Amino acid sequence: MTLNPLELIVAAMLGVAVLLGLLRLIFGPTAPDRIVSADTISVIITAGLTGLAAWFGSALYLDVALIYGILAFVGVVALARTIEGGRQ
Amino acid sequence: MMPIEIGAVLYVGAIGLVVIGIAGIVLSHHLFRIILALVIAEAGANLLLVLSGFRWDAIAPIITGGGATQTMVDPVPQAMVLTSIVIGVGVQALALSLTLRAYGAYKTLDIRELQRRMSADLAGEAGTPLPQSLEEPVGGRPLPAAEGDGR
Amino acid sequence: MIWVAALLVAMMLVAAVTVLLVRNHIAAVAAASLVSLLLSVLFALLGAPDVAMTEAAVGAGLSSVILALALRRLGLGRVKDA
Amino acid sequence: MRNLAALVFVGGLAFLLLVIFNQFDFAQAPMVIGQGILTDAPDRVGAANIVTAVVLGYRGIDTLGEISILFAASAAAGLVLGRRRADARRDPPGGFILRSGAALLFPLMLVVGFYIILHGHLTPGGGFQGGVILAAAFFLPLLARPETPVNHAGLSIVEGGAGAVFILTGLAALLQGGEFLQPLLDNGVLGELLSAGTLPLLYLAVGLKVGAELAGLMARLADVEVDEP
Repeated sequence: MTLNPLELIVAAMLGVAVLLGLLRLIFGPTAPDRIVSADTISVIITAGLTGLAAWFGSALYLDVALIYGILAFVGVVALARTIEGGRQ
Repeated sequence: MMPIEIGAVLYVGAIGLVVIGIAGIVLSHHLFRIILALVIAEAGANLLLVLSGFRWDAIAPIITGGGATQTMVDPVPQAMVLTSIVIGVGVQALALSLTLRAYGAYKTLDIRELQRRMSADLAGEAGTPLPQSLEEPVGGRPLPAAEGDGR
Repeated sequence: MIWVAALLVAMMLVAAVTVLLVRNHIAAVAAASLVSLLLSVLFALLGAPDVAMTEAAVGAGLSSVILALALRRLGLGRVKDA
Repeated sequence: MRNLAALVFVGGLAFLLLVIFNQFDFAQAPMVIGQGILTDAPDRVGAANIVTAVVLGYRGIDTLGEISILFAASAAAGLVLGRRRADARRDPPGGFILRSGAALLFPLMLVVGFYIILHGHLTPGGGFQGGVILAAAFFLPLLARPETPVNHAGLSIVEGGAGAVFILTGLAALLQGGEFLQPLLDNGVLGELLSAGTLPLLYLAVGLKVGAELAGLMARLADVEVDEP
Protein backbone atom coordinates (compact mmCIF):
# COMPACT_ATOMS: atom_id res chain seq x y z
CA MET A 1 0.00 0.00 0.00
CA THR A 2 2.02 2.89 -1.26
CA LEU A 3 0.86 6.34 -2.12
CA ASN A 4 1.29 7.91 -5.51
CA PRO A 5 2.53 11.53 -5.50
CA LEU A 6 -0.93 13.08 -5.78
CA GLU A 7 -2.24 11.07 -2.83
CA LEU A 8 0.90 11.95 -0.92
CA ILE A 9 0.27 15.65 -1.49
CA VAL A 10 -3.36 15.28 -0.39
CA ALA A 11 -2.37 13.37 2.75
CA ALA A 12 0.31 15.91 3.61
CA MET A 13 -2.08 18.82 3.17
CA LEU A 14 -4.73 17.20 5.33
CA GLY A 15 -2.15 16.32 7.97
CA VAL A 16 -0.76 19.84 8.11
CA ALA A 17 -4.28 21.27 8.28
CA VAL A 18 -5.21 19.04 11.19
CA LEU A 19 -1.94 19.89 12.93
CA LEU A 20 -2.64 23.61 12.62
CA GLY A 21 -6.11 23.09 14.02
CA LEU A 22 -4.68 21.04 16.86
CA LEU A 23 -2.32 23.89 17.75
CA ARG A 24 -5.32 26.19 18.09
CA LEU A 25 -7.09 23.57 20.19
CA ILE A 26 -4.18 23.32 22.60
CA PHE A 27 -3.13 26.95 22.82
CA GLY A 28 -6.41 28.67 21.98
CA PRO A 29 -6.89 31.21 24.71
CA THR A 30 -10.68 31.07 24.97
CA ALA A 31 -13.25 28.30 24.86
CA PRO A 32 -14.94 29.49 21.63
CA ASP A 33 -11.55 29.30 19.87
CA ARG A 34 -11.21 25.70 20.91
CA ILE A 35 -14.73 24.75 19.85
CA VAL A 36 -14.30 26.35 16.44
CA SER A 37 -10.98 24.55 16.02
CA ALA A 38 -12.64 21.23 16.93
CA ASP A 39 -15.31 21.90 14.32
CA THR A 40 -12.68 22.77 11.72
CA ILE A 41 -10.77 19.59 12.47
CA SER A 42 -13.93 17.53 12.15
CA VAL A 43 -14.60 18.99 8.71
CA ILE A 44 -11.00 18.29 7.64
CA ILE A 45 -11.26 14.74 8.92
CA THR A 46 -14.48 14.21 6.98
CA ALA A 47 -12.53 15.16 3.87
CA GLY A 48 -9.81 12.76 4.98
CA LEU A 49 -12.32 9.93 5.28
CA THR A 50 -13.56 10.51 1.74
CA GLY A 51 -9.94 10.51 0.65
CA LEU A 52 -9.52 7.22 2.47
CA ALA A 53 -12.48 5.81 0.54
CA ALA A 54 -10.81 6.84 -2.72
CA TRP A 55 -7.51 5.35 -1.58
CA PHE A 56 -9.06 2.01 -0.65
CA GLY A 57 -11.21 2.12 -3.78
CA SER A 58 -14.25 1.18 -1.74
CA ALA A 59 -17.47 3.15 -1.38
CA LEU A 60 -18.14 1.66 2.04
CA TYR A 61 -16.14 4.35 3.76
CA LEU A 62 -18.32 7.11 2.37
CA ASP A 63 -21.07 6.11 4.80
CA VAL A 64 -18.67 6.68 7.65
CA ALA A 65 -17.91 10.18 6.38
CA LEU A 66 -21.64 10.91 6.08
CA ILE A 67 -22.38 9.92 9.67
CA TYR A 68 -19.31 11.77 10.81
CA GLY A 69 -20.37 15.01 9.18
CA ILE A 70 -23.92 14.91 10.54
CA LEU A 71 -23.12 14.04 14.13
CA ALA A 72 -20.11 16.31 14.45
CA PHE A 73 -22.46 19.15 13.49
CA VAL A 74 -24.93 18.19 16.22
CA GLY A 75 -22.18 17.89 18.80
CA VAL A 76 -20.69 21.27 17.97
CA VAL A 77 -24.14 22.88 18.06
CA ALA A 78 -24.71 21.43 21.53
CA LEU A 79 -21.35 22.75 22.73
CA ALA A 80 -22.10 26.16 21.25
CA ARG A 81 -25.48 26.27 22.98
CA THR A 82 -23.74 25.51 26.24
CA ILE A 83 -21.48 28.52 25.90
CA GLU A 84 -24.36 30.71 24.80
CA GLY A 85 -26.39 29.77 27.85
CA GLY A 86 -23.54 30.74 30.12
CA ARG A 87 -23.27 34.28 28.84
CA GLN A 88 -26.62 35.69 29.85
CA MET B 1 10.67 -4.77 9.34
CA MET B 2 7.70 -2.66 8.38
CA PRO B 3 5.03 -4.71 10.19
CA ILE B 4 6.91 -4.58 13.48
CA GLU B 5 7.24 -0.84 13.34
CA ILE B 6 3.65 -0.07 12.59
CA GLY B 7 2.48 -2.60 15.14
CA ALA B 8 4.61 -0.90 17.77
CA VAL B 9 3.19 2.49 16.83
CA LEU B 10 -0.40 1.32 17.07
CA TYR B 11 0.13 -0.55 20.32
CA VAL B 12 1.84 2.48 21.84
CA GLY B 13 -1.18 4.54 20.82
CA ALA B 14 -3.70 2.17 22.35
CA ILE B 15 -1.76 1.57 25.55
CA GLY B 16 -1.00 5.27 25.79
CA LEU B 17 -4.71 6.06 25.69
CA VAL B 18 -5.45 3.49 28.40
CA VAL B 19 -2.63 4.78 30.59
CA ILE B 20 -3.54 8.44 30.10
CA GLY B 21 -7.12 7.63 30.96
CA ILE B 22 -6.23 5.71 34.12
CA ALA B 23 -3.80 8.41 35.18
CA GLY B 24 -6.57 10.94 34.74
CA ILE B 25 -8.97 8.85 36.80
CA VAL B 26 -6.46 8.45 39.62
CA LEU B 27 -4.98 11.93 39.64
CA SER B 28 -7.97 14.16 38.97
CA HIS B 29 -9.96 15.71 41.77
CA HIS B 30 -12.85 16.89 39.67
CA LEU B 31 -15.74 14.51 38.99
CA PHE B 32 -16.37 15.76 35.47
CA ARG B 33 -12.70 15.36 34.55
CA ILE B 34 -12.79 11.84 35.94
CA ILE B 35 -15.68 10.95 33.62
CA LEU B 36 -13.76 12.35 30.64
CA ALA B 37 -10.72 10.28 31.63
CA LEU B 38 -12.95 7.22 31.81
CA VAL B 39 -14.09 7.87 28.24
CA ILE B 40 -10.47 8.07 27.07
CA ALA B 41 -9.45 4.85 28.82
CA GLU B 42 -12.42 3.11 27.25
CA ALA B 43 -11.43 4.33 23.79
CA GLY B 44 -7.93 2.93 24.30
CA ALA B 45 -9.30 -0.46 25.33
CA ASN B 46 -11.51 -0.53 22.24
CA LEU B 47 -8.53 0.23 20.01
CA LEU B 48 -6.58 -2.59 21.68
CA LEU B 49 -9.41 -5.03 20.90
CA VAL B 50 -9.66 -3.97 17.27
CA LEU B 51 -5.88 -4.26 16.90
CA SER B 52 -6.06 -7.86 18.05
CA GLY B 53 -8.21 -8.73 15.03
CA PHE B 54 -6.21 -6.83 12.42
CA ARG B 55 -4.39 -8.65 9.67
CA TRP B 56 -2.16 -7.57 6.87
CA ASP B 57 -3.48 -7.48 3.33
CA ALA B 58 -6.97 -7.98 4.61
CA ILE B 59 -10.04 -5.97 3.70
CA ALA B 60 -13.03 -4.97 5.80
CA PRO B 61 -15.32 -7.91 6.56
CA ILE B 62 -18.01 -6.86 4.08
CA ILE B 63 -18.65 -8.75 0.88
CA THR B 64 -18.97 -6.35 -2.00
CA GLY B 65 -20.33 -7.35 -5.37
CA GLY B 66 -17.70 -9.48 -7.01
CA GLY B 67 -17.57 -12.34 -4.61
CA ALA B 68 -13.87 -12.81 -5.14
CA THR B 69 -12.79 -14.19 -1.79
CA GLN B 70 -10.09 -11.98 -0.35
CA THR B 71 -8.76 -12.35 3.12
CA MET B 72 -10.72 -10.33 5.63
CA VAL B 73 -9.99 -9.07 9.10
CA ASP B 74 -11.41 -10.94 12.07
CA PRO B 75 -15.06 -9.89 12.53
CA VAL B 76 -15.50 -11.15 16.10
CA PRO B 77 -13.49 -8.42 17.93
CA GLN B 78 -15.23 -5.81 15.81
CA ALA B 79 -18.65 -7.05 16.89
CA MET B 80 -17.49 -6.98 20.51
CA VAL B 81 -16.19 -3.43 20.19
CA LEU B 82 -19.49 -2.39 18.61
CA THR B 83 -21.23 -3.63 21.74
CA SER B 84 -18.66 -2.05 24.03
CA ILE B 85 -18.92 1.43 22.53
CA VAL B 86 -22.69 1.57 22.83
CA ILE B 87 -22.68 0.32 26.40
CA GLY B 88 -19.94 2.82 27.18
CA VAL B 89 -22.16 5.75 26.28
CA GLY B 90 -24.93 4.35 28.49
CA VAL B 91 -22.55 4.11 31.42
CA GLN B 92 -21.32 7.62 30.71
CA ALA B 93 -24.85 9.03 30.73
CA LEU B 94 -25.62 7.27 34.01
CA ALA B 95 -22.42 8.59 35.59
CA LEU B 96 -23.23 12.11 34.40
CA SER B 97 -26.74 12.00 35.82
CA LEU B 98 -25.36 10.82 39.17
CA THR B 99 -22.85 13.67 39.00
CA LEU B 100 -25.66 16.14 38.38
CA ARG B 101 -27.53 14.86 41.41
CA ALA B 102 -24.40 14.99 43.58
CA TYR B 103 -23.85 18.57 42.52
CA GLY B 104 -27.46 19.41 43.26
CA ALA B 105 -27.13 17.99 46.75
CA TYR B 106 -23.67 19.17 47.80
CA LYS B 107 -22.87 22.09 45.45
CA THR B 108 -19.35 20.90 44.72
CA LEU B 109 -17.65 18.54 42.33
CA ASP B 110 -14.25 18.24 44.00
CA ILE B 111 -14.12 14.66 45.21
CA ARG B 112 -12.27 15.39 48.47
CA GLU B 113 -14.70 18.14 49.38
CA LEU B 114 -17.58 15.96 48.25
CA GLN B 115 -16.41 13.08 50.42
CA ARG B 116 -15.96 15.36 53.43
CA ARG B 117 -19.43 16.86 53.13
CA MET B 118 -20.97 13.50 52.41
CA SER B 119 -19.44 11.82 55.45
CA ALA B 120 -20.37 14.80 57.60
CA ASP B 121 -23.90 14.49 56.31
CA LEU B 122 -23.99 10.77 57.03
CA ALA B 123 -22.56 11.26 60.51
CA GLY B 124 -25.12 13.96 61.21
CA GLU B 125 -27.89 11.71 59.99
CA ALA B 126 -26.79 8.78 62.14
CA GLY B 127 -25.95 10.90 65.18
CA THR B 128 -22.38 9.60 65.39
CA PRO B 129 -19.31 11.76 65.82
CA LEU B 130 -17.58 12.92 62.68
CA PRO B 131 -15.06 10.35 61.46
CA GLN B 132 -11.46 11.40 61.60
CA SER B 133 -9.88 12.45 58.40
CA LEU B 134 -7.75 9.82 56.78
CA GLU B 135 -5.42 12.43 55.32
CA GLU B 136 -2.57 12.81 57.74
CA PRO B 137 -0.50 15.98 57.77
CA VAL B 138 2.83 14.14 57.96
CA GLY B 139 3.87 10.68 56.95
CA GLY B 140 1.14 10.37 54.40
CA ARG B 141 -0.51 7.25 55.77
CA PRO B 142 -3.43 6.92 58.18
CA LEU B 143 -2.85 6.10 61.81
CA PRO B 144 -3.85 2.58 62.79
CA ALA B 145 -6.33 3.96 65.32
CA ALA B 146 -8.19 5.84 62.62
CA GLU B 147 -9.14 2.64 60.87
CA GLY B 148 -11.58 1.21 63.36
CA ASP B 149 -13.64 4.06 64.73
CA GLY B 150 -15.95 6.37 62.93
CA ARG B 151 -17.86 4.69 60.21
CA MET C 1 0.39 3.87 5.81
CA ILE C 2 2.78 3.87 8.72
CA TRP C 3 3.19 7.62 8.53
CA VAL C 4 -0.54 8.19 8.45
CA ALA C 5 -1.02 5.86 11.43
CA ALA C 6 1.85 7.45 13.34
CA LEU C 7 0.50 10.94 12.73
CA LEU C 8 -2.98 9.90 13.86
CA VAL C 9 -1.65 8.21 16.99
CA ALA C 10 0.52 11.18 17.89
CA MET C 11 -2.33 13.65 17.48
CA MET C 12 -4.64 11.37 19.45
CA LEU C 13 -2.24 11.18 22.35
CA VAL C 14 -1.72 14.95 22.30
CA ALA C 15 -5.47 15.51 22.35
CA ALA C 16 -5.86 13.01 25.20
CA VAL C 17 -3.25 14.82 27.29
CA THR C 18 -4.99 18.08 26.42
CA VAL C 19 -8.23 16.70 27.87
CA LEU C 20 -6.56 16.21 31.23
CA LEU C 21 -4.47 19.36 31.32
CA VAL C 22 -6.67 22.06 29.85
CA ARG C 23 -8.38 24.16 32.46
CA ASN C 24 -11.63 24.98 30.71
CA HIS C 25 -14.23 22.20 30.80
CA ILE C 26 -15.74 23.05 27.42
CA ALA C 27 -12.31 22.78 25.84
CA ALA C 28 -11.84 19.43 27.56
CA VAL C 29 -15.07 18.14 26.00
CA ALA C 30 -14.00 19.43 22.57
CA ALA C 31 -10.63 17.68 22.94
CA ALA C 32 -12.33 14.44 24.03
CA SER C 33 -14.53 14.52 20.96
CA LEU C 34 -11.39 15.11 18.89
CA VAL C 35 -9.85 11.96 20.39
CA SER C 36 -12.94 10.04 19.27
CA LEU C 37 -12.76 11.55 15.80
CA LEU C 38 -9.13 10.61 15.25
CA LEU C 39 -9.77 7.17 16.72
CA SER C 40 -12.55 6.59 14.25
CA VAL C 41 -10.26 7.44 11.33
CA LEU C 42 -7.79 4.94 12.77
CA PHE C 43 -10.54 2.32 12.93
CA ALA C 44 -11.41 2.98 9.30
CA LEU C 45 -7.74 2.60 8.42
CA LEU C 46 -7.62 -0.72 10.27
CA GLY C 47 -10.40 -2.20 8.17
CA ALA C 48 -13.25 -1.79 10.61
CA PRO C 49 -15.76 0.58 9.00
CA ASP C 50 -18.55 -0.63 11.28
CA VAL C 51 -16.62 0.25 14.39
CA ALA C 52 -15.45 3.51 12.83
CA MET C 53 -19.04 4.50 12.17
CA THR C 54 -20.14 3.65 15.69
CA GLU C 55 -17.22 5.53 17.19
CA ALA C 56 -17.94 8.56 15.01
CA ALA C 57 -21.64 8.53 15.87
CA VAL C 58 -21.28 7.84 19.56
CA GLY C 59 -17.95 9.40 20.44
CA ALA C 60 -18.09 12.51 18.29
CA GLY C 61 -21.81 13.21 18.34
CA LEU C 62 -23.78 11.68 21.15
CA SER C 63 -21.09 11.71 23.81
CA SER C 64 -20.23 15.37 23.32
CA VAL C 65 -23.93 16.26 23.27
CA ILE C 66 -24.47 14.50 26.60
CA LEU C 67 -21.35 16.02 28.13
CA ALA C 68 -22.30 19.50 26.89
CA LEU C 69 -25.81 19.19 28.32
CA ALA C 70 -24.40 18.10 31.67
CA LEU C 71 -21.91 20.97 31.63
CA ARG C 72 -24.69 23.40 30.95
CA ARG C 73 -26.74 22.08 33.84
CA LEU C 74 -23.72 22.18 36.10
CA GLY C 75 -23.24 25.84 35.30
CA LEU C 76 -19.64 25.20 34.24
CA GLY C 77 -20.26 26.33 30.69
CA ARG C 78 -19.99 30.03 31.20
CA VAL C 79 -17.43 31.84 29.16
CA LYS C 80 -14.77 33.71 30.99
CA ASP C 81 -13.91 37.12 29.63
CA ALA C 82 -11.51 36.88 26.73
CA MET D 1 2.81 11.24 48.08
CA ARG D 2 -0.45 9.82 46.84
CA ASN D 3 0.19 11.30 43.43
CA LEU D 4 3.64 9.78 43.35
CA ALA D 5 2.24 6.33 44.15
CA ALA D 6 -0.38 6.79 41.45
CA LEU D 7 2.25 7.79 38.90
CA VAL D 8 4.39 4.79 39.77
CA PHE D 9 1.33 2.56 39.38
CA VAL D 10 0.47 4.06 36.01
CA GLY D 11 4.01 3.75 34.74
CA GLY D 12 4.16 0.14 35.86
CA LEU D 13 0.86 -0.54 34.12
CA ALA D 14 2.17 0.93 30.88
CA PHE D 15 5.35 -1.13 31.12
CA LEU D 16 3.39 -4.29 31.87
CA LEU D 17 0.99 -3.82 28.96
CA LEU D 18 3.83 -3.03 26.56
CA VAL D 19 5.73 -6.13 27.63
CA ILE D 20 2.64 -8.31 27.27
CA PHE D 21 1.79 -7.03 23.82
CA ASN D 22 5.40 -7.22 22.75
CA GLN D 23 5.04 -10.99 23.01
CA PHE D 24 2.38 -11.10 20.31
CA ASP D 25 3.16 -10.88 16.65
CA PHE D 26 1.25 -7.94 15.33
CA ALA D 27 -1.44 -8.84 12.80
CA GLN D 28 -0.57 -12.52 12.95
CA ALA D 29 -3.08 -13.66 15.55
CA PRO D 30 -4.63 -17.05 14.86
CA MET D 31 -8.17 -16.59 13.61
CA VAL D 32 -9.87 -19.86 14.51
CA ILE D 33 -13.41 -18.68 15.11
CA GLY D 34 -13.09 -15.69 12.82
CA GLN D 35 -12.00 -17.77 9.85
CA GLY D 36 -14.81 -20.23 10.44
CA ILE D 37 -17.37 -17.47 10.59
CA LEU D 38 -15.97 -15.78 7.49
CA THR D 39 -16.33 -18.92 5.40
CA ASP D 40 -19.61 -19.99 6.94
CA ALA D 41 -21.58 -16.78 7.32
CA PRO D 42 -22.42 -15.79 3.69
CA ASP D 43 -24.18 -19.08 3.04
CA ARG D 44 -25.77 -19.67 6.39
CA VAL D 45 -26.85 -16.17 7.42
CA GLY D 46 -26.89 -14.43 4.07
CA ALA D 47 -25.65 -11.03 5.24
CA ALA D 48 -23.01 -9.30 3.17
CA ASN D 49 -21.75 -7.49 6.27
CA ILE D 50 -20.13 -10.20 8.35
CA VAL D 51 -20.07 -8.01 11.45
CA THR D 52 -23.86 -7.81 11.28
CA ALA D 53 -24.01 -11.56 10.90
CA VAL D 54 -21.90 -11.91 14.05
CA VAL D 55 -23.86 -9.32 16.03
CA LEU D 56 -27.34 -10.60 15.20
CA GLY D 57 -26.82 -14.14 14.00
CA TYR D 58 -24.02 -15.74 15.96
CA ARG D 59 -24.19 -13.55 19.06
CA GLY D 60 -27.82 -12.52 19.00
CA ILE D 61 -28.41 -13.21 22.65
CA ASP D 62 -25.46 -10.99 23.53
CA THR D 63 -27.16 -8.21 21.61
CA LEU D 64 -30.33 -8.83 23.61
CA GLY D 65 -28.24 -8.48 26.76
CA GLU D 66 -26.69 -5.32 25.43
CA ILE D 67 -29.97 -3.59 24.72
CA SER D 68 -31.16 -4.70 28.16
CA ILE D 69 -28.12 -3.03 29.72
CA LEU D 70 -28.72 0.11 27.68
CA PHE D 71 -32.36 0.07 28.80
CA ALA D 72 -31.31 -0.34 32.42
CA ALA D 73 -28.80 2.53 32.15
CA SER D 74 -31.27 4.89 30.51
CA ALA D 75 -34.05 3.96 32.94
CA ALA D 76 -31.72 4.47 35.91
CA ALA D 77 -30.55 7.82 34.54
CA GLY D 78 -34.16 8.91 34.07
CA LEU D 79 -34.96 7.79 37.61
CA VAL D 80 -31.99 9.67 39.05
CA LEU D 81 -32.67 12.83 37.06
CA GLY D 82 -36.40 12.93 37.82
CA ARG D 83 -39.01 15.24 36.37
CA ARG D 84 -38.79 18.99 36.15
CA ARG D 85 -41.15 21.27 37.98
CA ALA D 86 -43.78 22.90 35.82
CA ASP D 87 -42.70 26.42 36.72
CA ALA D 88 -38.97 25.89 36.20
CA ARG D 89 -37.10 28.37 34.03
CA ARG D 90 -36.55 27.27 30.44
CA ASP D 91 -33.64 28.01 28.19
CA PRO D 92 -34.12 30.75 25.62
CA PRO D 93 -34.76 29.54 22.05
CA GLY D 94 -31.88 29.44 19.62
CA GLY D 95 -31.15 31.95 16.92
CA PHE D 96 -32.75 32.07 13.50
CA ILE D 97 -30.03 30.07 11.78
CA LEU D 98 -30.19 27.26 14.30
CA ARG D 99 -34.00 27.11 14.21
CA SER D 100 -34.31 26.96 10.43
CA GLY D 101 -31.29 24.66 10.18
CA ALA D 102 -32.85 22.24 12.64
CA ALA D 103 -36.16 22.28 10.75
CA LEU D 104 -34.30 21.65 7.50
CA LEU D 105 -32.06 18.91 8.82
CA PHE D 106 -34.73 16.95 10.70
CA PRO D 107 -36.23 15.04 7.72
CA LEU D 108 -32.79 14.53 6.16
CA MET D 109 -31.46 13.01 9.33
CA LEU D 110 -34.51 10.74 9.58
CA VAL D 111 -33.85 9.49 6.05
CA VAL D 112 -30.16 8.92 6.74
CA GLY D 113 -30.95 7.15 10.00
CA PHE D 114 -33.41 4.73 8.44
CA TYR D 115 -31.04 4.18 5.50
CA ILE D 116 -28.24 3.24 7.89
CA ILE D 117 -30.53 0.93 9.86
CA LEU D 118 -32.13 -0.85 6.90
CA HIS D 119 -28.86 -1.31 5.01
CA GLY D 120 -27.12 -2.65 8.09
CA HIS D 121 -26.70 -6.09 6.57
CA LEU D 122 -25.21 -4.77 3.34
CA THR D 123 -23.02 -1.79 4.18
CA PRO D 124 -21.36 -0.67 7.40
CA GLY D 125 -23.88 0.57 9.88
CA GLY D 126 -26.88 -0.91 11.52
CA GLY D 127 -29.21 -0.51 14.42
CA PHE D 128 -26.88 1.12 16.87
CA GLN D 129 -25.45 3.76 14.56
CA GLY D 130 -28.79 4.49 12.92
CA GLY D 131 -30.46 4.63 16.32
CA VAL D 132 -27.95 7.24 17.45
CA ILE D 133 -28.73 9.30 14.34
CA LEU D 134 -32.47 9.03 14.96
CA ALA D 135 -31.96 10.16 18.54
CA ALA D 136 -29.86 13.11 17.34
CA ALA D 137 -32.54 13.95 14.76
CA PHE D 138 -35.23 14.10 17.42
CA PHE D 139 -32.97 16.03 19.76
CA LEU D 140 -31.95 18.75 17.32
CA PRO D 141 -35.37 20.54 17.34
CA LEU D 142 -35.29 20.39 21.12
CA LEU D 143 -31.89 22.07 21.05
CA ALA D 144 -33.22 24.85 18.81
CA ARG D 145 -36.54 25.35 20.62
CA PRO D 146 -36.30 24.19 24.25
CA GLU D 147 -40.05 24.69 24.76
CA THR D 148 -40.88 21.86 22.33
CA PRO D 149 -42.92 19.28 24.26
CA VAL D 150 -41.35 15.84 24.53
CA ASN D 151 -43.68 12.89 24.30
CA HIS D 152 -42.07 10.59 26.83
CA ALA D 153 -45.06 8.21 26.82
CA GLY D 154 -44.79 7.77 23.06
CA LEU D 155 -41.05 7.16 23.35
CA SER D 156 -41.71 4.49 25.97
CA ILE D 157 -44.26 2.81 23.71
CA VAL D 158 -41.84 2.76 20.76
CA GLU D 159 -39.07 1.44 22.96
CA GLY D 160 -41.17 -1.28 24.55
CA GLY D 161 -42.69 -2.30 21.24
CA ALA D 162 -39.28 -2.58 19.57
CA GLY D 163 -37.95 -4.68 22.44
CA ALA D 164 -41.04 -6.90 22.27
CA VAL D 165 -40.55 -7.38 18.51
CA PHE D 166 -36.92 -8.40 19.11
CA ILE D 167 -37.87 -10.98 21.72
CA LEU D 168 -40.90 -12.25 19.77
CA THR D 169 -38.71 -12.85 16.73
CA GLY D 170 -36.43 -14.93 18.91
CA LEU D 171 -39.38 -16.84 20.34
CA ALA D 172 -40.77 -17.46 16.86
CA ALA D 173 -37.51 -19.17 15.97
CA LEU D 174 -37.88 -21.24 19.12
CA LEU D 175 -41.41 -22.24 18.12
CA GLN D 176 -40.23 -23.38 14.71
CA GLY D 177 -37.91 -25.84 16.36
CA GLY D 178 -34.73 -23.81 16.09
CA GLU D 179 -32.60 -22.02 18.66
CA PHE D 180 -33.53 -18.75 20.31
CA LEU D 181 -32.95 -15.84 17.94
CA GLN D 182 -31.95 -18.12 15.10
CA PRO D 183 -32.49 -16.23 11.82
CA LEU D 184 -35.71 -17.26 10.14
CA LEU D 185 -37.09 -16.87 6.62
CA ASP D 186 -35.26 -17.30 3.36
CA ASN D 187 -31.76 -15.94 2.99
CA GLY D 188 -32.50 -14.50 -0.42
CA VAL D 189 -29.79 -13.31 -2.76
CA LEU D 190 -26.62 -12.11 -1.12
CA GLY D 191 -26.33 -8.35 -1.39
CA GLU D 192 -29.97 -7.46 -2.00
CA LEU D 193 -32.02 -5.33 0.34
CA LEU D 194 -34.55 -8.04 1.16
CA SER D 195 -32.12 -10.74 2.11
CA ALA D 196 -30.58 -12.27 5.19
CA GLY D 197 -33.89 -13.49 6.62
CA THR D 198 -35.02 -11.71 9.76
CA LEU D 199 -31.82 -9.75 10.28
CA PRO D 200 -33.16 -6.44 8.88
CA LEU D 201 -36.25 -6.77 11.09
CA LEU D 202 -34.10 -7.38 14.16
CA TYR D 203 -31.86 -4.44 13.32
CA LEU D 204 -34.90 -2.22 12.80
CA ALA D 205 -36.11 -3.19 16.28
CA VAL D 206 -32.67 -2.50 17.75
CA GLY D 207 -32.46 0.84 15.96
CA LEU D 208 -35.87 2.05 17.12
CA LYS D 209 -35.17 0.91 20.66
CA VAL D 210 -31.75 2.56 20.86
CA GLY D 211 -33.08 5.72 19.24
CA ALA D 212 -36.04 6.00 21.60
CA GLU D 213 -33.90 5.33 24.67
CA LEU D 214 -31.21 7.82 23.77
CA ALA D 215 -33.68 10.50 22.69
CA GLY D 216 -35.55 10.17 25.98
CA LEU D 217 -32.28 10.25 27.88
CA MET D 218 -31.06 13.39 26.14
CA ALA D 219 -34.44 15.09 26.60
CA ARG D 220 -34.35 14.36 30.33
CA LEU D 221 -30.75 15.52 30.58
CA ALA D 222 -31.66 18.76 28.82
CA ASP D 223 -34.63 19.17 31.13
CA VAL D 224 -33.07 18.58 34.50
CA GLU D 225 -32.73 21.60 36.69
CA VAL D 226 -29.79 22.37 38.91
CA ASP D 227 -29.63 25.62 40.79
CA GLU D 228 -27.08 27.93 39.28
CA PRO D 229 -24.31 28.65 41.75
